[in-house]
Amino acid sequence: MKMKFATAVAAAMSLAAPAMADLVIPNLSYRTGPFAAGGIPYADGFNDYFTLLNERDGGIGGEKVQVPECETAYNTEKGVECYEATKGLGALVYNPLSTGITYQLIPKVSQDGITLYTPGYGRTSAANGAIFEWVFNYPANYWDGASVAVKYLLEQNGGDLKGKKIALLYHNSAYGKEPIRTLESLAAKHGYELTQMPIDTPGQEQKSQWLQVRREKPDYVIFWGWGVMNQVAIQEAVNIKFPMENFIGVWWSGSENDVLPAGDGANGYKSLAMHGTGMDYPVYADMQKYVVDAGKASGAGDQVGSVLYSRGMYAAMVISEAVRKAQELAGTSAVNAAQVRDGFEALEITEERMAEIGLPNFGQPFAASCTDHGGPGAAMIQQWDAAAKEWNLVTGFIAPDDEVLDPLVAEDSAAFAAENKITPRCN
Amino acid sequence: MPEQLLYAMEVTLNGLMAGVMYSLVALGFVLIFKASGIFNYAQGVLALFAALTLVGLQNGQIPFAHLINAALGTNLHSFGWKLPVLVAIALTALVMVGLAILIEKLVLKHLVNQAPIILFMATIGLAYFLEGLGDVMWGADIKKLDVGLPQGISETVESVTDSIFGYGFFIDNLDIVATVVAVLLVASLTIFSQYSKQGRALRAVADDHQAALSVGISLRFIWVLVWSIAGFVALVAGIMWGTKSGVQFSLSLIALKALPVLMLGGFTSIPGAIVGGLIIGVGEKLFEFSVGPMIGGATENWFAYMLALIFLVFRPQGLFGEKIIERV
Amino acid sequence: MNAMTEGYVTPDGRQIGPVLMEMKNITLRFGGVVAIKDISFDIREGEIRAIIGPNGAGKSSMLNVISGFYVPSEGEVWFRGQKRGPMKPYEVARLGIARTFQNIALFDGMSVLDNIMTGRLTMMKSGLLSQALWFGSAEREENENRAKVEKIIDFLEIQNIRKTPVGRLPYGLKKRVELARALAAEPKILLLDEPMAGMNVEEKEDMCRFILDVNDEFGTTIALIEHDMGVVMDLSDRVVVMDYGKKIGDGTPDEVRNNPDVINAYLGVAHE
Amino acid sequence: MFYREAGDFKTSYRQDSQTFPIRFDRWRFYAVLALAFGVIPFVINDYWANSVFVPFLIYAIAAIGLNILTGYAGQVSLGTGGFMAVGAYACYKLMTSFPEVSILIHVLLAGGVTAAVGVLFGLPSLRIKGFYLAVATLAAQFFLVWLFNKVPWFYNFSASGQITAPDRTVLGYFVTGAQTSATAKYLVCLVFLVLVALIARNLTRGTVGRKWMAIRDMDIAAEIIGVNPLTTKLTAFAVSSFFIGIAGALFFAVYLGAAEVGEAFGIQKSFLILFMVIIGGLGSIFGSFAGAAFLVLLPVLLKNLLVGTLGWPTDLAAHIELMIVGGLIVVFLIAEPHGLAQLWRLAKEKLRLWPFPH
Repeated sequence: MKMKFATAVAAAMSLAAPAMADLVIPNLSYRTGPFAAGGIPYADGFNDYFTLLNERDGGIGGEKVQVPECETAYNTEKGVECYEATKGLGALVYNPLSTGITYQLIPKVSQDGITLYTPGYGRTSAANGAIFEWVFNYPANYWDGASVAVKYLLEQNGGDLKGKKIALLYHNSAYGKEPIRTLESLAAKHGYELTQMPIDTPGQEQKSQWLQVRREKPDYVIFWGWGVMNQVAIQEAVNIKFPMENFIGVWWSGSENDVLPAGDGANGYKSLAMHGTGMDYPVYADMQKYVVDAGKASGAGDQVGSVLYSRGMYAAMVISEAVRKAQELAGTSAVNAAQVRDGFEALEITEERMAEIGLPNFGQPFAASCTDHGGPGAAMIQQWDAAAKEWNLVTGFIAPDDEVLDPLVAEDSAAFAAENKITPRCN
Repeated sequence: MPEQLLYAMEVTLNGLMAGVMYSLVALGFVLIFKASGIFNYAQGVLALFAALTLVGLQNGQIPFAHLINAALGTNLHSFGWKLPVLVAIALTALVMVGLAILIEKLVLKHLVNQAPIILFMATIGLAYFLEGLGDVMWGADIKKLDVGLPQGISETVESVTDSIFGYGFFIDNLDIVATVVAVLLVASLTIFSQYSKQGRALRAVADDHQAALSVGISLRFIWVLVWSIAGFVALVAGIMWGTKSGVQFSLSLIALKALPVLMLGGFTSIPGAIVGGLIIGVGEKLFEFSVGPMIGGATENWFAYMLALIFLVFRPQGLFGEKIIERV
Repeated sequence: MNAMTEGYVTPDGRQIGPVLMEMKNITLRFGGVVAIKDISFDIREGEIRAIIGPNGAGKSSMLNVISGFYVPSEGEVWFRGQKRGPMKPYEVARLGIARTFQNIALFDGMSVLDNIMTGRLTMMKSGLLSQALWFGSAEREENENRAKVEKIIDFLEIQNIRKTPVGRLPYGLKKRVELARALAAEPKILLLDEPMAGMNVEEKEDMCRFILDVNDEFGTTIALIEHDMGVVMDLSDRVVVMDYGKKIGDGTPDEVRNNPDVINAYLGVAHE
Repeated sequence: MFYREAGDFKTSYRQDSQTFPIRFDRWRFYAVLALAFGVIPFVINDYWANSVFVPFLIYAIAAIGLNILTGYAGQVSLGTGGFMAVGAYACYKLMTSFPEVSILIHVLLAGGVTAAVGVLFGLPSLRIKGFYLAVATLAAQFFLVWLFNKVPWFYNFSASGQITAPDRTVLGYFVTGAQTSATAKYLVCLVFLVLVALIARNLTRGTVGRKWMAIRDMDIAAEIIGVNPLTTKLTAFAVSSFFIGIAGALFFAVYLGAAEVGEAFGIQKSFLILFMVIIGGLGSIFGSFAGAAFLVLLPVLLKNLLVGTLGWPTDLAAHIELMIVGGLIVVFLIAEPHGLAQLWRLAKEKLRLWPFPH
């Protein structure tokens, strides 16, 4: 009896092993917990794109892609457990959609030799490939985002922000604190006045912060939120009648979920966008045919084309292109984790390629290199149209202020290198 | 009047309103603790569960759709109807009564006469269970709750204060509604407990368990009753908070805002819950307003607890408690 | 007052020592209620001193004053020739005053042995570190004190329940364990709060025997309160009688028995 | 058959007060130690270390710490997460300020710092009791988390406020950082756990333990027999926090490697450890082990069973997991309110009489 139980436990503890030839790309998702609302569409987009590749093309370069999903609930411990549980399956790349889990995994992936891909989140200074060999965060990171927002405001004000008041409303965590240094440096350069307003997680109660906004009347509010904080902030902004066009969220604060509850009041709210959104892409015809209609969609199917679904799909697209590149470099379709890393480093996404995939102008074209793991960092501004219930892009891609950012990245990554005794590569 | 003073007045007013919202949650705790001595940690999750059920019923969602789809390979989502608000609220209240009966039958009945910490622990287990159940029944995505409550700045208050002080105060319409609802709720609870047979039984049990039992009041009935009422209070709190922030996981965390209120007002006092809520609401908002900017902000979470802690150190019996005399 | 230092000899031939504790004009008030009104008496070394009175006479309050749990509103408590200032209850214990409780106050979650060992806590001085490592003074001290406690266990005939959690014991045994815990402290003065309350005749007899034996064997001074007059008269050397917070009699059992005020109080003659 | 006291005579008080007075228990204890030190280190891999063993060992330390305070001294605390954070940040500051000093000493010092903070937040326990105190300890929880999040000195002014453990070695083997082997992680945590458990056992069977339990069972009576409530409660807070601080330091430095205070040491952690203590059994060292094992293993097991074996969608599995854990807590409480330790004791009592039922 005891033996039987022990075997059963042992069997239960080890996930079913996949057929060895498959490409394994785990999806560390969160469909539960405080941030489920954002995690669900993202995970669905991620899964569906790989399902599409499998169904339509028979995988990548003839190799089927396996996407074992593991629930993290945005919790670092569960994230570590998921990493360890899926690593043994031959995982090629991780994308945990959590800055906390990313920090956790950076040392681990570097040791285990597995790529960590964190588009638009994670550790910003990982953009420095000379130090962070195994981490990639192109096309854009938080500091890029902060800089793009300020640059947009500069454009709006004829290139001069002197004497303007900008408030940063942020999630009081590692994630929310990311843009502070950038915004401070830019304040020094452009002469605007920066007010910081932290909001504790989960952020259901923001009255104090918005009363402060109402009193101090900043010209612009830049917003770094996630989860329920987003919609409460937008609702509160509507409540105090803050001009919505002067309220700009980061790309994690600009999904339909965030603005819909506030109804018409949210009209005009802006957010950063590092990729396109909506259903106007040819890829969705295939998606409908091979995935949704075939009953293979990851979620309920109602999220297709939404902002976060698109983001999940974008991440999957970049990963699949990197794998393709790796296959090309290695001359074999059954690539291993190290070869996939090389693929990431040699990856070049062009306009033509995106059009071929069925996602014309979906993201900005970029080319990675040994030192550059961060991409160009450009982003667009999108604006909410409450009547039509859709996001409209109001700018093209705006490039960040590298003159300010590069030294910050160099400084932070050098500190990491010193702490961990890493000698820069790429010489 | 100097600007800062006006601002402080505005913050105080908003603090009072926030306090009412905290009191709404605290009230559920007090009811159950008073009648059964149980510190019901699940009160926050009850509010989440009630709000989820309300939204689900209103939108004609099929409960357990995800589970059924996963098990049977079907593709069910919605009944395709929309229920009127009042019908949905009434049905949800019924569900909460059913839940109270189940909780009594499956959990509480078996834990009579256990130490308070064991009962507390059982409610934590219950909280886990209900959280999972709510998600399995209705899904974990974020849901918009709309029962037609007004939201946004009250123009009347703004224009009136503007004409008096030259500065228009911000008050949220939803907060005004919440205050009215809270007053109605407390009034009806008072009337219920004063004038109805069940209410008197409830008070009798709260005053003296043994004596109440000896005159033939059924403890089990009382527990079902009080959990039903607490479920209803949770529903009201869920509607208020859900309207404000949508219905999702974090709604259950409002329980944490109610705990300092309980410390201050006492676990057994309904007026304590109200006054405690107001003090906490005003205290934390004023502190964030005055001291917050100097020390980096986001102080509200801990300040509420510190305030309650310091208060208790100097007055261990709480706001309305009598002085404790220790006897041997 | 020559007896202050010399003491006296009891009818049965025991030598009673000088005054150990003296209560001088004690008054105790709770808010407006006067629980004890201007009471004075003394307790001598080696004697069994009883405080009796009907319910509500203020006996328990008096015991709490003696034990230091209540600080008198007026008056002084002298112990071993020194005036006792206001003290914390645990400081009083260190002076050598131990007590039992009317409603048993044992530690239900601990075994009989551990409960009795708590009586010796004031005598165990080993440091936290030594205890953490269970090395040196901690272990030595534990074993020495254990030996003393075992003597008391033998004396009170509770060897067989040593390791039983006290929560499981019957009432009479609990009272005995409580006595053991108080004795373990080797007190200068032992206070017993209604030691016979709620007992049947047999248990009462046992308890009487133990009280006399304790007094005899260890020479412990005992002060007890009790409302059952019969038992007390057989047991004690001198008796204080209280009624409505006032002292109405003080002396040997015989003297007290013949005191008209005491008779009135016990026969329920109306107060004017 | 083997499990009996009859014939197992004690000839000294020393023998009688030892940790495992019954011979069979002693053997089993040595067998478990032999397994833990002699076998597991050689077979453990990354998955087992990071998903099961290391979290179990660390949570067991924290649970023992909280059990001292709540189970033995009767002071319910919900500030465990905050105190673990103190341990973690103290360890981080020490590691980065004095890189030449051994990490083991840093962990112990981190425990010391936490003990001091614990005493500070224990002061109100003199005036506040029961659930009021439990709620009051939440003040510590929220305040400490806010402090470590807000004051950049604590996280060495890093951009995001994350702290990352630098590489450190013991006897030439890495015990922190990414290069640490599963075996090294496991052994470091195991050594600390064994030490903590022994110290806890020694304290609870002696004078201090009796004082704690006396305060727990009846504080007024304890005071009258000579227990100073101030020093006793504060000692409990200090010892408890010392252990919890060690757990926090290990949790950050050895297990996670990087941490963000609100996420790693939030209120959920406080509740989790309290659950462990109550499910395991209040006032029982063994219970702390059992509770930690139960709450670490159960979710991993359920997840692997539901997702890995049955192939359910992850979100459904996660929700059902919550229901099962919640349901089991309730079932356990109904079946045995005094926790796993009591179940174990009852089983042993049955076994002691076996095969003769009377």
